[in-house]
Amino acid sequence: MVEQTVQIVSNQRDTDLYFRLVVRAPQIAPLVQPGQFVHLRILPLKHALLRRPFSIFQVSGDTLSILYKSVGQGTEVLSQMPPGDELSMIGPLGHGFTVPAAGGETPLLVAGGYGMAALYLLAQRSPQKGIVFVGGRRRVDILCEEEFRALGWEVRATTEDGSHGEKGLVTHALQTELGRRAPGRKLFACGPTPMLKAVGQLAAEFNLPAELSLDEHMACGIGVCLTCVVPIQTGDGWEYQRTCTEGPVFDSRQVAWEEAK
Amino acid sequence: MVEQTVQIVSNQRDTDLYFRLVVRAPQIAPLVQPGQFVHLRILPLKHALLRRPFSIFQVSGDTLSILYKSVGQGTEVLSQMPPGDELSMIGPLGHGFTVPAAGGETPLLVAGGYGMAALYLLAQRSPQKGIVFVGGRRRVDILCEEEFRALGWEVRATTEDGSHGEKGLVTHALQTELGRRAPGRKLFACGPTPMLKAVGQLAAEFNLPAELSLDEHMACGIGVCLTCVVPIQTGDGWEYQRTCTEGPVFDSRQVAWEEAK
Amino acid sequence: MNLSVKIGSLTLQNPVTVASGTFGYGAEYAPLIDLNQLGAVVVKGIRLQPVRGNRTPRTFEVTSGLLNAIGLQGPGVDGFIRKYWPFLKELKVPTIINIWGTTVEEYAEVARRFDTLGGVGALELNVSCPNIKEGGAQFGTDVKLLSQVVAACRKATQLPLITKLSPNVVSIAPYAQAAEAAGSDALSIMNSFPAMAIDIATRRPRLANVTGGLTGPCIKPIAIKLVWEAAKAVKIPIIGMGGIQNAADAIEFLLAGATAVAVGTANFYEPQTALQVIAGLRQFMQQQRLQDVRDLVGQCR
Amino acid sequence: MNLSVKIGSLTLQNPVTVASGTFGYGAEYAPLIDLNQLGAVVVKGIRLQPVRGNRTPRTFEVTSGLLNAIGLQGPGVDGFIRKYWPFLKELKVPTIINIWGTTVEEYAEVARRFDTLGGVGALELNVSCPNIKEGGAQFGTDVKLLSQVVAACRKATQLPLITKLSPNVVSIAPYAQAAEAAGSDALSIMNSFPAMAIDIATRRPRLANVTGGLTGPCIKPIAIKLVWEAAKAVKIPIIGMGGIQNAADAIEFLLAGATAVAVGTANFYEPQTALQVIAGLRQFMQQQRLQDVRDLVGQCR
Ligand SMILES: Cc1cc2nc3c(=O)[nH]c(=O)nc-3n(C[C@H](O)[C@H](O)[C@H](O)COP(=O)(O)OP(=O)(O)OC[C@H]3O[C@@H](n4cnc5c(N)ncnc54)[C@H](O)[C@@H]3O)c2cc1C
Ligand SMILES: Cc1cc2nc3c(=O)[nH]c(=O)nc-3n(C[C@H](O)[C@H](O)[C@H](O)COP(=O)(O)OP(=O)(O)OC[C@H]3O[C@@H](n4cnc5c(N)ncnc54)[C@H](O)[C@@H]3O)c2cc1C
Ligand SMILES: Cc1cc2nc3c(=O)[nH]c(=O)nc-3n(C[C@H](O)[C@H](O)[C@H](O)COP(=O)(O)O)c2cc1C
Ligand SMILES: Cc1cc2nc3c(=O)[nH]c(=O)nc-3n(C[C@H](O)[C@H](O)[C@H](O)COP(=O)(O)O)c2cc1C
Ligand code: FES
Ligand code: FES
Repeated sequence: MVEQTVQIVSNQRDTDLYFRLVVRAPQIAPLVQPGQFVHLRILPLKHALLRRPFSIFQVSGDTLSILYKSVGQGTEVLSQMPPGDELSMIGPLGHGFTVPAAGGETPLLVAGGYGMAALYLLAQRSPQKGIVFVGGRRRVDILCEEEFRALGWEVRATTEDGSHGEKGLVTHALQTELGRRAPGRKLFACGPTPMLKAVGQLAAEFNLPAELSLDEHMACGIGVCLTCVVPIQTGDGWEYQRTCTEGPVFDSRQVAWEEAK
Repeated sequence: MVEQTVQIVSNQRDTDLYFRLVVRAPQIAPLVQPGQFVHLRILPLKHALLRRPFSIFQVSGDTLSILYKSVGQGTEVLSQMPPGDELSMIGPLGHGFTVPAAGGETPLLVAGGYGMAALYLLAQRSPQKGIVFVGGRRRVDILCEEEFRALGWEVRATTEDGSHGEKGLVTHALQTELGRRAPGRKLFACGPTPMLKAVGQLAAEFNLPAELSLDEHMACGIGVCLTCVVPIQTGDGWEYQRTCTEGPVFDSRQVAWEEAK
Repeated sequence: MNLSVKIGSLTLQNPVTVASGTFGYGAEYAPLIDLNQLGAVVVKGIRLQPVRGNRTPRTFEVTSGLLNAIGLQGPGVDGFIRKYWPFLKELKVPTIINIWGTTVEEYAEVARRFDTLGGVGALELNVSCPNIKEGGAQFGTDVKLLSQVVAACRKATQLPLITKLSPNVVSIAPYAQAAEAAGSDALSIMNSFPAMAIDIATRRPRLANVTGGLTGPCIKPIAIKLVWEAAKAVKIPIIGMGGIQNAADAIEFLLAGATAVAVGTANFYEPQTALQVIAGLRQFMQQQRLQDVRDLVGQCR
Repeated sequence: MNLSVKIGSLTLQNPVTVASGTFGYGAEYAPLIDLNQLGAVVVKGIRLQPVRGNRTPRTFEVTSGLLNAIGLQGPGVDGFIRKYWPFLKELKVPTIINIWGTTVEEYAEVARRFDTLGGVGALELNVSCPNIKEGGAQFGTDVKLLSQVVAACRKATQLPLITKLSPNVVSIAPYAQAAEAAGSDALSIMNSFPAMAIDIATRRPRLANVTGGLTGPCIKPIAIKLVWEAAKAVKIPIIGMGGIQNAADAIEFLLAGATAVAVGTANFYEPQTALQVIAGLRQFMQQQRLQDVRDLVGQCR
């Protein structure tokens, strides 16, 4: 974990409201593990104080990139920042995915929208290739499909409006695949909470291991404020653990969703 | 008084920390009287809410300009705004200078620093020409000397460090001139409060009329908040009047400085 | 679509008013906005006699807010009636007059004067100005005094009475209930919050009055909570205020339990705010297919 | 140049500490800053037993501030001693432990436990957490209860006692004086301010706990005023906090009457803040040719 002022190398629109930001972050980039995130302070935001968390999408030498959607005041301001501008970055943060071992289980990745960003490094660093299930509402929500293919992964896209790939929910495509009951598989998922819950259920149903990357609001990002807690099963009951520290990736069997509301 | 979104036409450094901002303000520009001001909302300032007041420097067709010094958070952000960016402007505001009548008193203008900005329109619109006394700490604080000369006015510059014009305070040069006791003169001054007080004293000493443009902090700029009040002599005593509404220009005999502290 | 709401017997065409002391006597904003679009015009606090107000500096800009200690400068009842009433009484929307005094009797006397004037929309009792040595805040932080002031004014006038509560209390509920019990028709929540700033270069307070009242967006979460708590404690309507900058802020107050809102400090930097709030509120109601603005009041669950 | 100050019998190498609940148990920030540069490390509030804390959402970002209702999640005394004390006791700077309870007896018992632990710098009594149903704020808004809690802890420990006062009172002076009289060695001012925000889309409170505590730059002017008033009322030192982002903010607190300061919410967005404050304070003292930081304390006139 390092705090560093980073310079924007490029910051370009991907599709629709999605952008790719590349920064030079020589102290952070070499340390990154798949599924980890950075906590970004968008300096022009003056009356909105907090940093914003983003999964680390790609790493190359001393640069790293994120793939983000403009959804609010911070990401909107970020999307207008030109190359050369500076950001403050803390990273890499959190406990990421377990990289599949060669000859081990076949990884099935499941992503919704910008969830793809959290999975790229995992796909890239996994000696075992597998299938990526990617879903979104519309065509523009399907991100970096080709980049996963270029890694040698099979990609199955679904859109809710049928404008690209199969029509329907990504978890539906996953369910169909799991129905084949091929042995030795493991799920890795990142996306909106309802999708993660559905993946968790499928994992339980098909008795498969699954690692889920949760998306919780954060303040500090480094484990002190206790904003980002989720109920996690422990021996005899459950306790609140921190998405930013014990997570964002949790074993799906441990997440005690039902305690959260 | 009009509120208008205005576009920046140009925004360039003059000397040192002084900048000239030209905006297209078709609803405001035609209404301007010498000594009036605009109240500017610098939109990128998010956690600093208030507008900032600036004297209207020059008017040309549907544009107007201000001459400002970068002294704090608002003016610093303003100085970085490129042409095309927008500002919110309320103006023209306040009660300005009495434009000398043809054949009337000879105007002597006295300016400190950006005080020059408030006096340019007066010089331009006055049928009677006169002398401009302009002072500053250093050479860079002497603004738009040539522009006043181009209007046919005599300009006498003073700097405290002697780097330009006469060495000393502007009020010293004024005093020397007043010592000649030429008849039929009137003073018009804009600058820091200590300078205005000194001009007021000289006016009293030489029994001359003087109009002073005061620089008080403002919130609303249009007369409702009662931030900008100064003690003004009335028949039997004094009352607080508003720099933004009854001023910024007051008759020096009426300003009851001694009540202010 | 119905936007109108009632404050006691007074009907407002929409729930968006302005906050006392941030809108002068109405006339000042007339060149910039159409006053007849507002729910009501609320004027600066008036006592019996003219008031000179505090020394300067009187305001200071702080992070997302403003600190002020004007000291209730004003023309007194007679001066107000002479200078400002001729303009205000011609407006199509009601004028709410914010009044104060240094004694219970003075409050009542001012209320009586405005009762006999004719045409006043309502009186707002300012029992919570933090910037006045005598009078002001002490009436707002002592439940008994508060009851006395409200009761005395209640006797002195038939006009709708709005009590403007102080935020500077441990719990607002007893004050809200005391005002209701003493005959107040509505509450205004909140006045500015006692605060202070220091110039580290000169080591002097930023305000001549040393302390002042904090207003603007920085206090909104405090105001929302006070409105929420007061709304649970009383049946009379509440005018919510504190940092409103746009329709979303105003709707937040309505959901918390306010029947109407007031735009304050925002007038200083964006005179169009109140009109923008009205337009935004209409748009929100359209989007949410709401027929009546009252269906938003207190709907946060 | 002397930067050191005393809080009771405890000497801090400089007046810059961190605020409880914004710095975890110190260890979390160790990768980012050198803890041994601080005046003291202050840990999150601890009661006797482990505490699960409130449901989520627990924080919400507001204009120039943060709303929180964490609910004092924590490991309890034993958990703290087991998990965090081994790291903290090795620091060169003192650890101040923020404690709370739901009864006077629990406060005293927690104080006793830390007294016997050995090596603790001081205890900070949190009598002002707005986010706990039982315990917390009621001790801070009732002068008698406050006196009892402080007196009971005073009996239970020799450690320097710091009482963290609630800002949610009409006047802070009587509370400050009560804490002083009951044996507190110092005061911390202020805790977060009760506040609330509502999501207008869902009509639900932004926090699961409904209300929460407001912190950050938006509350600084309120905190400065409370420190100023408390400093006039007592002789014991005050640790000032509320929205400190830089050295200028910290100096403002010192001038208002604080002997030391704490950086809170700013840690979340800028972990270097406390170190920047120390550096900036040094620079300011150089520029102003000040030999001793104590010459700033209470110097606003
Ligand atoms: C571990 C993690 C990884 C993430 N990775 C990505 C990514 O790769 N790409 C991407 O586009 N987004 C990602 N997000 C979501 C991203 O953090 C939010 O979209 C972003 O914070 C929104 O900020 P804003 O200022 O634009 O929105 P606003 O709504 O203005 O933000 C207000 C507050 O809410 C928080 N917030 C709003 N939405 C979210 C959200 N979905 N999750 C967490 N906090 C939120 C903000 O951080 C801020 O504190 C991730 C979130 C987490 C927790
Ligand atoms: C009638 C009038 C005419 C003016 N004309 C000019 C001009 O032509 N050119 C020019 O450069 N400046 C002029 N000023 C001063 C100008 O308003 C301030 O320099 C400016 O407000 C500073 O803003 P800031 O955000 O950079 O400073 P900050 O110090 O960050 O501002 C903080 C607050 O203090 C106020 N403030 C700070 N300095 C002054 C000041 N000197 N006068 C009034 N308010 C101040 C700001 O408006 C703001 O509310 C004029 C002021 C008045 C009252
Ligand atoms: C400069 C100023 C003057 C004020 N004068 C009065 C007043 O005379 N009477 C009163 O009841 N409230 C007065 N207030 C308080 C406001 O009416 C309002 O309660 C407060 O500003 C909170 O709203 P805001 O945050 O939107 O400004 C004043 C506020 C400001 C900023
Ligand atoms: C997330 C959070 C948790 C907090 N937890 C505690 C706590 O456990 N005990 C306590 O006394 N104060 C707690 N506080 C209050 C802070 O210590 C401090 O008084 C307050 O945040 C004001 O300072 P700031 O504006 O710099 O944050 C907490 C504040 C925040 C933001
Ligand atoms: S975000 Fe602060 S503990 Fe996770
Ligand atoms: S600035 Fe508001 S009255 Fe002059």
